[in-house]
Amino acid sequence: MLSLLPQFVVTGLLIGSVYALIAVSIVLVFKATRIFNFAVGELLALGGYFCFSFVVWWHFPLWLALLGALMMAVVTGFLVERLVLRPLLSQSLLTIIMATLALGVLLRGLMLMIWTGYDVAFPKNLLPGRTVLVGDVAMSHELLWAGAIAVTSFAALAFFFMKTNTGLRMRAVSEDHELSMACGVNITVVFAVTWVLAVILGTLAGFLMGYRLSLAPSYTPLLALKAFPAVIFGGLESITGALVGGLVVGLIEAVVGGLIDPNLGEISAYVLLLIVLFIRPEGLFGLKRIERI
Amino acid sequence: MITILAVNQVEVFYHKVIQVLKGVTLKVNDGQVVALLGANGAGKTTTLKAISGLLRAEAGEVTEGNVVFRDRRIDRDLPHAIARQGIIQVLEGRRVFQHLTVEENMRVGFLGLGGEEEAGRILQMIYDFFPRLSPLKDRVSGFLSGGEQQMMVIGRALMSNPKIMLLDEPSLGLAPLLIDKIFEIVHRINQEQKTAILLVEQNALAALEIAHYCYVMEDGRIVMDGLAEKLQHNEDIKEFYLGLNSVGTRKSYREVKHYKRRKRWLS
Amino acid sequence: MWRPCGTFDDTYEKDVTIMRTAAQWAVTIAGLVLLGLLPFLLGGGLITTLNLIGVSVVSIMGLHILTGLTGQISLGHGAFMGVGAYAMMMLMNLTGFSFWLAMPLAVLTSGLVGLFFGLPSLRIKGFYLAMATLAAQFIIPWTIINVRPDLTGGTSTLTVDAPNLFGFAFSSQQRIFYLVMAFAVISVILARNLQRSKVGRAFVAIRDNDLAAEIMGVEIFRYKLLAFFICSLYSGLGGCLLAVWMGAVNVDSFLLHESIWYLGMIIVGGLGSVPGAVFGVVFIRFLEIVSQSIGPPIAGFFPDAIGAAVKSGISPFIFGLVILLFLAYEPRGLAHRWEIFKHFYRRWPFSH
Amino acid sequence: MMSAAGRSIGRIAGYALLVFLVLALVGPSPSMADKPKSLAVAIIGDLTGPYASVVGPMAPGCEDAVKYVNEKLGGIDGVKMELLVKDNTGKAALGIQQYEELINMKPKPLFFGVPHTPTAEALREKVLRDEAIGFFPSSIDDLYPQGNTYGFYALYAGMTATAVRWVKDNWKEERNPRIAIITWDQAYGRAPLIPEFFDYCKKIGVDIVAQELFGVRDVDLTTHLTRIKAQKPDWLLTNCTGSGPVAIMRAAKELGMKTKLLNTVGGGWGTMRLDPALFEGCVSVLHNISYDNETHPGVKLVKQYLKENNRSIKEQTNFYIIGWQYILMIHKVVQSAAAKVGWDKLDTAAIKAELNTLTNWEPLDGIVKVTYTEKKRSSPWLVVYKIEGGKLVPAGGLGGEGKFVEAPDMTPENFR
Amino acid sequence: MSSPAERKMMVEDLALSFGSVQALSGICFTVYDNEILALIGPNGAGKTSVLNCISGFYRPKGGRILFKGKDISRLSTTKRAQLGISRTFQNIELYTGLTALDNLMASRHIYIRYGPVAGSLFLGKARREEVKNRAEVEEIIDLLELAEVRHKVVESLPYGVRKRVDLGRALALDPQILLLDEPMAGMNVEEKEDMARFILDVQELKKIPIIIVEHDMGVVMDISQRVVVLDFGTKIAEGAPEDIKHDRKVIRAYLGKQAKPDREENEPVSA
Repeated sequence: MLSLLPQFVVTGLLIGSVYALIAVSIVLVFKATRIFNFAVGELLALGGYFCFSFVVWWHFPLWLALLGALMMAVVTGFLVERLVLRPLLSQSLLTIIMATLALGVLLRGLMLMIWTGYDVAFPKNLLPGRTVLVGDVAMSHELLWAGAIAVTSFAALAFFFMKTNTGLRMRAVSEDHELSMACGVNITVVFAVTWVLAVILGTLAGFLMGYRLSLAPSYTPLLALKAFPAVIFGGLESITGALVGGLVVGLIEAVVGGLIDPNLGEISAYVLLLIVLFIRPEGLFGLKRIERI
Repeated sequence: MITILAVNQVEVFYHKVIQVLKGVTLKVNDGQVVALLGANGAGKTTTLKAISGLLRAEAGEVTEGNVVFRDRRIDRDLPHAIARQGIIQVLEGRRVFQHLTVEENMRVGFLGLGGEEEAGRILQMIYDFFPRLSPLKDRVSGFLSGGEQQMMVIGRALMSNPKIMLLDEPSLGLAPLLIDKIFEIVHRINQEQKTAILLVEQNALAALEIAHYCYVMEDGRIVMDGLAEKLQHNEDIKEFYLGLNSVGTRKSYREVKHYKRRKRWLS
Repeated sequence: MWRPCGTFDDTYEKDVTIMRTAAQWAVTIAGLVLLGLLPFLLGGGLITTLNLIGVSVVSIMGLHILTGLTGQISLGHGAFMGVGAYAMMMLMNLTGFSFWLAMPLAVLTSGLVGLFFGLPSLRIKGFYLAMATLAAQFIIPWTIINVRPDLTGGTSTLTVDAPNLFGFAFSSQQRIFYLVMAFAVISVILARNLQRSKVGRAFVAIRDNDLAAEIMGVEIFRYKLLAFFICSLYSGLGGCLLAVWMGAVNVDSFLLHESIWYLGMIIVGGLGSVPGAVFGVVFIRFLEIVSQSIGPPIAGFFPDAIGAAVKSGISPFIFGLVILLFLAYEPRGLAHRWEIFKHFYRRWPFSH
Repeated sequence: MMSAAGRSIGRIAGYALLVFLVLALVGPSPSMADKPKSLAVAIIGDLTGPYASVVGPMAPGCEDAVKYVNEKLGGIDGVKMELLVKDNTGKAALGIQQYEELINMKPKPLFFGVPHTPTAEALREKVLRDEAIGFFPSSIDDLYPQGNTYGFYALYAGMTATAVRWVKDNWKEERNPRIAIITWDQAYGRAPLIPEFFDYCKKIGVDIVAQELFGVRDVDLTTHLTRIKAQKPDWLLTNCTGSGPVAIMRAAKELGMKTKLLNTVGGGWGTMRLDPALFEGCVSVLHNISYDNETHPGVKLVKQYLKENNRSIKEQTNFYIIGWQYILMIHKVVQSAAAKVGWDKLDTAAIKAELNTLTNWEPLDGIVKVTYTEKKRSSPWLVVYKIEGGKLVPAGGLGGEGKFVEAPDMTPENFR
Repeated sequence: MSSPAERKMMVEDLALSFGSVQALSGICFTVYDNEILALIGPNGAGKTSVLNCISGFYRPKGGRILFKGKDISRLSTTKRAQLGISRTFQNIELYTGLTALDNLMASRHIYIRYGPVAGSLFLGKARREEVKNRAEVEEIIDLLELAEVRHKVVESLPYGVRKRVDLGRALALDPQILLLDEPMAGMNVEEKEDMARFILDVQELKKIPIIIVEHDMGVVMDISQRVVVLDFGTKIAEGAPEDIKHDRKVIRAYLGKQAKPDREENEPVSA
């Protein structure tokens, strides 16, 4: 089995890049608003379904369909922030967590109503290319595209954060709400932008996974469960951490699953998570805070 | 002299229960430095937050009175809207965005008025004010020394071309030489940029040296005010800081006890 | 505090008593009698639901102590129930132990497993701890399915024999009702007592201000672990009763979804209150059933073409929507509403 | 922000809604006469949960078949059939609640179709206790130790054995065919993995070279297939359905494998439609005639009902036909039992007697074929199909093009 | 002024740092039995840090703290609480979800002896222990006039009352030494007078030393016997209130460097 290691590493990293997209989506929201978004799975499935509808129902060309889905993501992100989270802004943390869970259930109902509980699949060869063989290592075009789109998204995100004013303000808000307000930053706008960005990342992940596999309200949202350990590995407050965490989860899942037992691969990320929590509770890239009274 | 900022009989409650300001009235004239002195917990910071709108973020609200800036009532505006009108508060305790670089910190303060060119111009001006910051501009600000952070924080406030700057204890926790430096710069900003400054300070004498006018607060009220030159030589100020209340005389806290007890028995 | 106007205490002994007046005793006893008669008054479907509510009440007392009182978020509650259920089933099937012997051992097992997964609370809290319990939520079912499928049945459903007390077999829902309700009432009383004891105060102290609690002499880590242990005892008992209620165990009943809704129950009920936790259970369990049964009629209003689609999604949609609205309008939970009601009742008919 | 008044109105409305919902729970129940007005038939199954795309179509199948029975056949001897559908969203606990609710109705439904494995397993002793009859599509060996449970089709091990036998029948090379098993890690998926099946493979000369399990909700099987690929199998064999076969074939394709899949009920229309090209050349062992057999009168009839009732293409699956089979089977046995003992004496025993003697029964011109005996309450009749050009066409071999063949007996030792 | 036997606590050469920031260095002072010692200094001088070191919340980098002659610097916070070191907090760190009574009872934690099982049953022993400790707590409730708010959840209490509950909670620990962190902050004169009276009453009744950190000089001057002044993490003065009032260093620390008394001295200023 050891001869298969290169294959597992490559597949793990490519799939991990999609997990990373989801993890970054969670971290973005957490950094800016301190809310852990448990609805991320449903939001990404919704994004996948939007893509699906544009492609299969209305026969848009792919680029237009993606654009359309991203527009829908913008609308969704905005609505979620405005209708669900802003009214609860001053409530306790658990109440808000509960709200994201309830939002998830509601979205699942909505998806069942619009797209029913049956699986749907994208037409194949929507994206060009085919499986590439490098020696014994096979890389499917779905996975290569997933990796490419994930990397592009991270680059775009990095550019957005480092080079644009809005990105800068988002970074400022994620550090200190009060100070940002004092500096004239409109934090409600920043919150809305954060949610929109998070949903956009989710939509991309939903499309990539949906295209690679298929979509159903019952299992697509569960992809988010892969991102939770990734987020904690990286530390809840680090985007770089989430990125690395996603790759690590993909990698460990594939390697442990491949070399030992695929079933063990499923939970290996969580076992590792427990170990990380024991050794370095703030995650690999997290911040240690000095508590004062 | 034109009054640009007027705080009129403002009362502030936190959580709708705790009253912090009990009718504060003060004004700042264009181009003036006004010092607001007082003991801890007197309500100085709350006064600044009532002006800048930051109160809301901590469940505080102005229940009575109003704040008027250039003939426009602003106490119902949101913090960012107030900042855009030219009122910038510099928070107490050298609050920096630790993970941003010095220049990024400054840019957060830039509100986008006048575009990139204007941003460059102001940045240059700030580096002129604080030559020490210029070589540090790409440094992550969490690693700066206290004095550098304070300079950066004041610089950040200048980025929005403020009409009035609300400075909250700029000397807090700084070494004396640096305190001198900071006050010199605050003075220069006022002189060269014609920015009005409302200065909250514990370091009373240093503040009075650069201030035109001064208010003294105690227990949510203004208890004394006057031209800075006059107050500077006022023995009361010293006494105030050492605990002998300038307003009337009062019993020792030790004696109060017996009086209170008796009162309770009688009632 | 239940007492009406005009009842005062003259000793501290009396002040720690819950039942103060004859009327309270009368109401309580009448309530218990009515509870005992319910199986004769209600249909089987409703009794089944009430039984599930009873099972959930037992289980939620654990989460009430861990999350409601001690403030440690647990996303692994369902898995700890699973430990109890599976341990009991295996003890009964392998060793032939009766329910009355297997159940306490299973509960203890669950407690110890909970204790183990509580260890990270030494160094972490908040979301990080929630994630550690999430790990438990994945690792425990995985262990059940994969480690010894020959004993646990893996993903298959294994049957559990009906418990038998002096020849009285709890074999139908009407009979299980008495078993479940007895445990539910006892659990509620024990949890309520624990809450007002030294231990309960230490728990709340940790929740509200762990730093101050530490400085005031509370051994934080010990008490966090104790909370995990007690929580898992209750959830283990809940799991055992769930197995009896279903007459079977299946790992499907102990997955993340269950854990999340247990958390939902105490949030909707109002954190930190025993009545709140009970109300939360009743609310969510009924909402589950109601959203299931009103879905199809609502879908009936739509034209056939989309009616079918609406039917498939209406239940979760209503479920999520009701919870969201509830959180928006009653963020402090049902317990808060209950307090207001009691306040009103105590002063009735005089409003102050 | 809402005004205080609006808020309190909203709150009152909320509570009113809740009270209404609770009241809606307690509905009236019908009473019973000698010859009942109607016969209640229940389904409790996962119609919107994780198994929805598989078993969901059973509900519309039943609905349409009930319509057919009531309108075209005049009910059962004049007694109309009434369908009670409960969606347990794939949660056994909810299924139990729904079962107890149904079984306590008066008159209680005698028949329970339960297309959800964990629920079915949890119910198998309850139906015996309550003297009801359970029809479980999950033909898992240990569902049948007691007497009140029936399967719609052969044991899964029998189905996979038929598939394996088909491979051997068409095998041209000297060496034994190499088969890799990859299947769901739950009771249904694991059902073929019993000693009887492995013994059978050994007996006929087929090598099982790999055995991988994956979760129902797991749609990414690259790792599993990489491991399988290393064993160079000639065929893949699975007993999963819904998204499972798709996930297997996607992963195989991603890894550049050309190996084809042997499937059982999951290889039907419902699964294939997700990605027909992916399944080209794959083999399915089904218990019903394919929808692609355009000339078959039974297929024509159900297709007509699908169309008339605006059913979506997603519902055109074998579970839609199972819905029909369920209803028609009840129609058949209740009618003959009532004729023998009379409606007033009609009970479970009488119905069971009819079911246990059902032999080579072929409803709708043989769209399925059913034989039950007292000891074997799963019907052994199967058809082998191959997927060609996106259609299920009869596969050669096993003595019959598109004809029913009998599955090898895979009944476990202890149940014989 | 006092014989060594009366020394209750000695802080020796205490040093503390956060990362590279030196928060405290070389702090030395002694607390004598039955005295009120005030710890004053401008904002950020390190007063609260000293209290945090004593109660064990911060681990000092250097120096020792002796309590009744025993080095406690390595002990856990819980152990220190059991030795009788009790404190209040600057920003009122109460258990917001408990009633005032339960907040005080929670402080009796180390004295109440029964376990979780007895607690769940709440019979016999647990009940006796509760009642016994309740009596102790009621004394404090009486002393601090908290009877009316006994059964109110502290979250809903006004600020001044919560400050009093905070003091009550510190007293319920039956302290051997009491640390008060800004007990008067944010109070009006009347409330301050009340609080001063409570502090004096406590000292009179319990006969224990009290360290008080306070900004209101009036209070400090009136109720404390001795004053220690900190500035920039070092001790700059120590003595009786009257002497402190006229100490140049103290005046300078409070008024800023340009204070007139300094000009005459021409002391060089270090950066």
